Amino acid sequence: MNNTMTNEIDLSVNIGGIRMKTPVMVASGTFGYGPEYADLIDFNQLGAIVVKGICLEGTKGNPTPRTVEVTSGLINAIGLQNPGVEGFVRNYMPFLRQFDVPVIVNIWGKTVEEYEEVAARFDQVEGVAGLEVNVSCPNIKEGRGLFGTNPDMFRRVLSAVRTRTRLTLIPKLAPDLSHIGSFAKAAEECGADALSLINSIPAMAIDVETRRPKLGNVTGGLSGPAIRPIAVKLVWEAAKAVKIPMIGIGGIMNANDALEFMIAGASAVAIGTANFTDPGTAMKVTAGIRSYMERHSLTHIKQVVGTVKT
Amino acid sequence: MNNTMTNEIDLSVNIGGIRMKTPVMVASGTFGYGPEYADLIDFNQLGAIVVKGICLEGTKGNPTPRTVEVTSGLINAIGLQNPGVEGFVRNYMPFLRQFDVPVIVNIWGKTVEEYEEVAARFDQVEGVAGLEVNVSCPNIKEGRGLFGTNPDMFRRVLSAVRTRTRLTLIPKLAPDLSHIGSFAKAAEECGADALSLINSIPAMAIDVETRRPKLGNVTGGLSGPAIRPIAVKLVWEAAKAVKIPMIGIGGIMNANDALEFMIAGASAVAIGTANFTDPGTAMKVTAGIRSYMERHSLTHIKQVVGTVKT
Amino acid sequence: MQLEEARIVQHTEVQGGYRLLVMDAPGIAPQVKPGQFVHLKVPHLGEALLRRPFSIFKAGEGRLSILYKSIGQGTNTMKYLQPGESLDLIGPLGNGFPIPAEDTLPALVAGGYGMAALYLAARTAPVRGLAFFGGRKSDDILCVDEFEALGWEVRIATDDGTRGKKGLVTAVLDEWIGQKGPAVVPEFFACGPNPMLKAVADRAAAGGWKAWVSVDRNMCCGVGACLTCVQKIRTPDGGWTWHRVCREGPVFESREVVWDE
Amino acid sequence: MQLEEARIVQHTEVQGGYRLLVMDAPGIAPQVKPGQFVHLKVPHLGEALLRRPFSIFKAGEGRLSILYKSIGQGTNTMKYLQPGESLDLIGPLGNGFPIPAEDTLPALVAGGYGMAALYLAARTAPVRGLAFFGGRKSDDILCVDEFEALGWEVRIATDDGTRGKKGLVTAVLDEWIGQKGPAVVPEFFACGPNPMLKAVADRAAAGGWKAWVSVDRNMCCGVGACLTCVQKIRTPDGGWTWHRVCREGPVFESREVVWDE
Ligand SMILES: Cc1cc2nc3c(=O)[nH]c(=O)nc-3n(C[C@H](O)[C@H](O)[C@H](O)COP(=O)(O)OP(=O)(O)OC[C@H]3O[C@@H](n4cnc5c(N)ncnc54)[C@H](O)[C@@H]3O)c2cc1C
Ligand SMILES: Cc1cc2nc3c(=O)[nH]c(=O)nc-3n(C[C@H](O)[C@H](O)[C@H](O)COP(=O)(O)OP(=O)(O)OC[C@H]3O[C@@H](n4cnc5c(N)ncnc54)[C@H](O)[C@@H]3O)c2cc1C
Ligand SMILES: Cc1cc2nc3c(=O)[nH]c(=O)nc-3n(C[C@H](O)[C@H](O)[C@H](O)COP(=O)(O)O)c2cc1C
Ligand SMILES: Cc1cc2nc3c(=O)[nH]c(=O)nc-3n(C[C@H](O)[C@H](O)[C@H](O)COP(=O)(O)O)c2cc1C
Ligand code: FES
Ligand code: FES
Repeated sequence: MNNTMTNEIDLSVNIGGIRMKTPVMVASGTFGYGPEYADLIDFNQLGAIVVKGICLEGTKGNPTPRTVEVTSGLINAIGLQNPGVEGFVRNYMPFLRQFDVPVIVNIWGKTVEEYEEVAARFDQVEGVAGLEVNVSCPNIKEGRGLFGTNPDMFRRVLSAVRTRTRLTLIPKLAPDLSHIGSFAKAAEECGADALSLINSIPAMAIDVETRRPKLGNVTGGLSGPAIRPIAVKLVWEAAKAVKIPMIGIGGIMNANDALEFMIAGASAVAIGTANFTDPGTAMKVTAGIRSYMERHSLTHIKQVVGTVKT
Repeated sequence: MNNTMTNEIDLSVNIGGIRMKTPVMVASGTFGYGPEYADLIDFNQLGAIVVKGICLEGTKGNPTPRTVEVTSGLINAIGLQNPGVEGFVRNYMPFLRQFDVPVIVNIWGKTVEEYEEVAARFDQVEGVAGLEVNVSCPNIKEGRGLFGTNPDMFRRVLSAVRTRTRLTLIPKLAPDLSHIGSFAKAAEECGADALSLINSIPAMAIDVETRRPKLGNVTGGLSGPAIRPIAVKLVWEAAKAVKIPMIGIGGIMNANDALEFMIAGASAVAIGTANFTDPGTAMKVTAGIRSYMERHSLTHIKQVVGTVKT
Repeated sequence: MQLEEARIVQHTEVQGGYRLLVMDAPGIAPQVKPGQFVHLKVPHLGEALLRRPFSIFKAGEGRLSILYKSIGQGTNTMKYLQPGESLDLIGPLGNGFPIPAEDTLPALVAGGYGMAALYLAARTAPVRGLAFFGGRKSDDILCVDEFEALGWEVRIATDDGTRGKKGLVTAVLDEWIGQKGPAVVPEFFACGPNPMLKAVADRAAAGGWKAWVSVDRNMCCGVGACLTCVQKIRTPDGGWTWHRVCREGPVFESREVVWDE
Repeated sequence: MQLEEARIVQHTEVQGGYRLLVMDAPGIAPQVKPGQFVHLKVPHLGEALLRRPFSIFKAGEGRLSILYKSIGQGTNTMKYLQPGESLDLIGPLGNGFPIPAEDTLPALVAGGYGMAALYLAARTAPVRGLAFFGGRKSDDILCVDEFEALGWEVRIATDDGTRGKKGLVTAVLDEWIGQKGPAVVPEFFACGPNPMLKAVADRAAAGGWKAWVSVDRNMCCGVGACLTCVQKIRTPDGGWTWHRVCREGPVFESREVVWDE
């Protein structure tokens, strides 16, 4: 497109081959499979929609209670309840294809083979732009302990998935890694097109009166503004290690928060928990980024990304 | 003592040989070396005082700004400014010896030898009850990257320190460990008498207007209520791995928060950031624990520790 | 379902910590069905992020009201809301109660604020029946006059006996079930604590009657996206599946519900 | 230094967003020296944890007052404080200003709320001198009458020229320095933004005079425990060491200060 006037603001980004109108996406697990928010907001104004984690055959997830509110955050232990690849494609893809917005499917499995199989199936599905590979869910044993924090398994699962799909591949990293740079680098080497970080952080809350955990699953993942400074740090670390674009996630409530991630090195951001507070957050963040750029006389969002002066 | 009446509430704990009147301590770096809070609270009502991290020769620490307030938390990058062993012993120990409260010295070094040397020096100092070995400071390269998160170095430094002191040895673990249980176990095997967890979590904040980090040191450590659910989870994990007592730290603002840690498995707790909000927090927490026990007809604090029903 | 900035027009204490909040909500109000709820963003809630769900008590002429009790951080903060302030709502949400079947006598069963969820059902029911109200003490028994004004016969029980019969609401319910002739086929509409709902479900199952129960579950998104509020619901094959209380509920036919939590 | 629950007795807007908060604080008030401050816990601050430091504007008869400007989350929340509410204070904190030396003419230099830190110094100074007030616009020039009533000659500059001379406070200061006879030996007492303090320090150094500057640094504990508020201070050996603004400061003799940040 060479008709962009120089004093127009261009928010479009290219995340590993997926072209988005705005760098502001919605995060997996906080936006369902789409229909839930369709009455409330205009999907065409989103950068991308990342749907809730899908595995091969689907699963019922964890017992209740599944979420608990904590100081400036939320702990969730949904347990990746999902209808499986077939159920998702049949029930939700026709709906999602109506919109002019990239759909990224968050995928997971209990074995390397299951990850591969899920990736292979989606490779054939019309309307899917990319796969976010969840190797970091704090709520299933296999998610984090096995694939997300063990460097060998991490490489194995990503390499395997890479061979089975031409879709944009976006590993989603675990947040409790003391050396996130090495995982980011490994992902890049395995052929990842972009990275998502962070997932919610392992956490726990106990009802002191009953002495029972507040979640059916005992532990869960902390999300929301409480984790933002931790997430910004990890994005900044990872940005130093790789060239592929990053999607910054973690406690973004407004445009300033999003800009913090982008200045630290994220090319896009995803809104998670804030959707529960205000389903219109993504649009407000896009508008806020636009006015920030106006105020700072910036014309392209690239002039923001990774510009932190350290 | 066998004159304790059965319906009296006994809050005393023994943390690796240190006897405390209450399980509520104050955390390193948030209570200076003592004199700072002497006008405001009665030290004799504290379980123990853990002083700011001390290294062999002292250091000037990081440039300013050194702390920044974030959502439900604080990021600090003090950089372990301290007067060194001699300076501390000369300037502060006479003052601290006046009180009937155990003094625990938080120690660190840049090499295994420095850790050893500091430990050996304190072994001779009257009035020091224990050493909290800081291998987890997010604000100096050596603290975390080298000793806190590398299993081999972690064992080396703890074994070395153990050979040089008979004082109660309390390693303070890094919080961004995906397998904290194995570090806790390693510490126990190296002869640790107790464990402290957690230290502040690596974090970062950026001023989006200037695009500069909000801290002179670029990154720092997040503390305060934002991190509490993460800390409770780590304490619960570590409790499953070891038999030695644990000191739970992270965002404790009131008695309920403290009880959450204790029910998860901590034998004592330490108040950090909350001292800045209210220097009387530790006493209020002790009082709150007492009334909780009354309400639940518990007579000894041991009846609380590790009783989470999972 | 829509997002709406509602304007508070009235905010008054009813009794014993229960408050009535009336809002101008011309978008949401006309869409409301009995038993639906709104998801309300409490302003100035500091470190608490989530919205709070409240049954729609009344709706009409562009206005909505809710009746709430202060029990925690959110509802305590709500006390300070002033007429003129705006409130961010999502609603109406949930499926709501069905219209009572022909040839049945509707029987409402409410515990505490449960009556708020039942008022619109009471107003729109083609036949007036009985309303059973339970609570801990007399302060928990609300708006009896209003139900009576609609033509309902109200029977009351309180745990401490300060109003009506002493005991659980099931005491007055059982009394009536024992007295009523066999020709009277009740259809229950219940809202209250889950143990009360189960007790009503048991009565209905024993008598072979229908009971519609509005389940109370902690919510997060309120619209079906997060899978927090799930309830086990029987499937035809003898198994179960999760339904979202905020989307497929909050009202379920009681025989569908697996009461194991 | 002590912890005290102070009771608000008056809270009024002075002008342009500056507010005066008067409290009953019988414990702290009698201990106050000019230039000290209190560390105030703002109630209902939600997800913000830290106290905020404010210079003690006036102290006497068991009362304390501060003069503050709303610039962020804490000071905006403070606007809603009502007489009768309690406020948790730690104070008095810091070293405060020394008494002007004999044979000098005290010259106060204030930027914005800086005059609040100087009022008690003005009241207790053995000799009345001049007070130079600077601000962005006329709204930032406060309490001129009160300084004049104490016998001080006030000279004013504003960035936009809406009150006094147009320009920085150093403009009126330099004017006076140029005019005053050589027999007049000024001693400066300054509080305001750090660049202003440095400008005053430069004048003092050039003339060979003393300047006492009250440094503004973000604070955390306020009592010396956390090492947040440190300032580089020269050591006799030509090096430097950190001093804590909250404990060894906020007032430093300007030649001691290393102005590199
Ligand atoms: C469909 C539905 C309709 C409701 N209608 C009404 C009504 O008409 N009037 C009324 O007074 N209350 C009603 N409630 C309950 C009301 O939502 C809670 O009282 C309120 O959320 C408590 O919030 P809090 O911050 O004061 O309590 P806290 O205990 O501080 O809240 C902590 C968290 O738990 C959740 N929570 C606490 N109690 C409940 C509960 N009983 N149900 C669901 N979530 C809870 C909160 O939403 C919040 O996320 C309804 C609940 C549901 C699910
Ligand atoms: C010794 C001393 C005396 C002061 N006296 C006065 C006074 O008399 N009147 C007055 O209006 N202000 C005074 N200030 C400044 C006052 O503390 C800040 O305006 C206030 O902290 C801003 O808080 P906020 O939450 O509104 O701002 P925010 O910007 O939201 O605060 C965020 C954080 O930054 C800190 N902060 C922001 N600005 C300043 C600042 N200028 N100085 C120190 N910390 C800051 C806050 O304490 C808080 O921790 C003084 C500061 C110091 C250090
Ligand atoms: C209720 C809930 C469900 C989630 N489900 C998933 C999921 O299925 N897959 C995934 O990769 N991340 C999932 N996440 C993590 C989010 O996508 C996001 O990484 C995390 O919440 C941090 O962002 P936030 O602080 O903005 O919420 C979930 C988060 C929440 C709160
Ligand atoms: C300003 C500040 C300085 C700290 N200095 C030290 C230190 O010197 N050594 C150490 O082991 N921990 C240090 N800590 C970490 C605390 O002891 C504690 O582990 C952490 O803050 C989490 O607890 P909290 O959330 O209650 O503050 C410091 C924390 C803060 C906020
Ligand atoms: S509350 Fe999110 S699905 Fe019901
Ligand atoms: S603010 Fe803590 S040392 Fe000064």
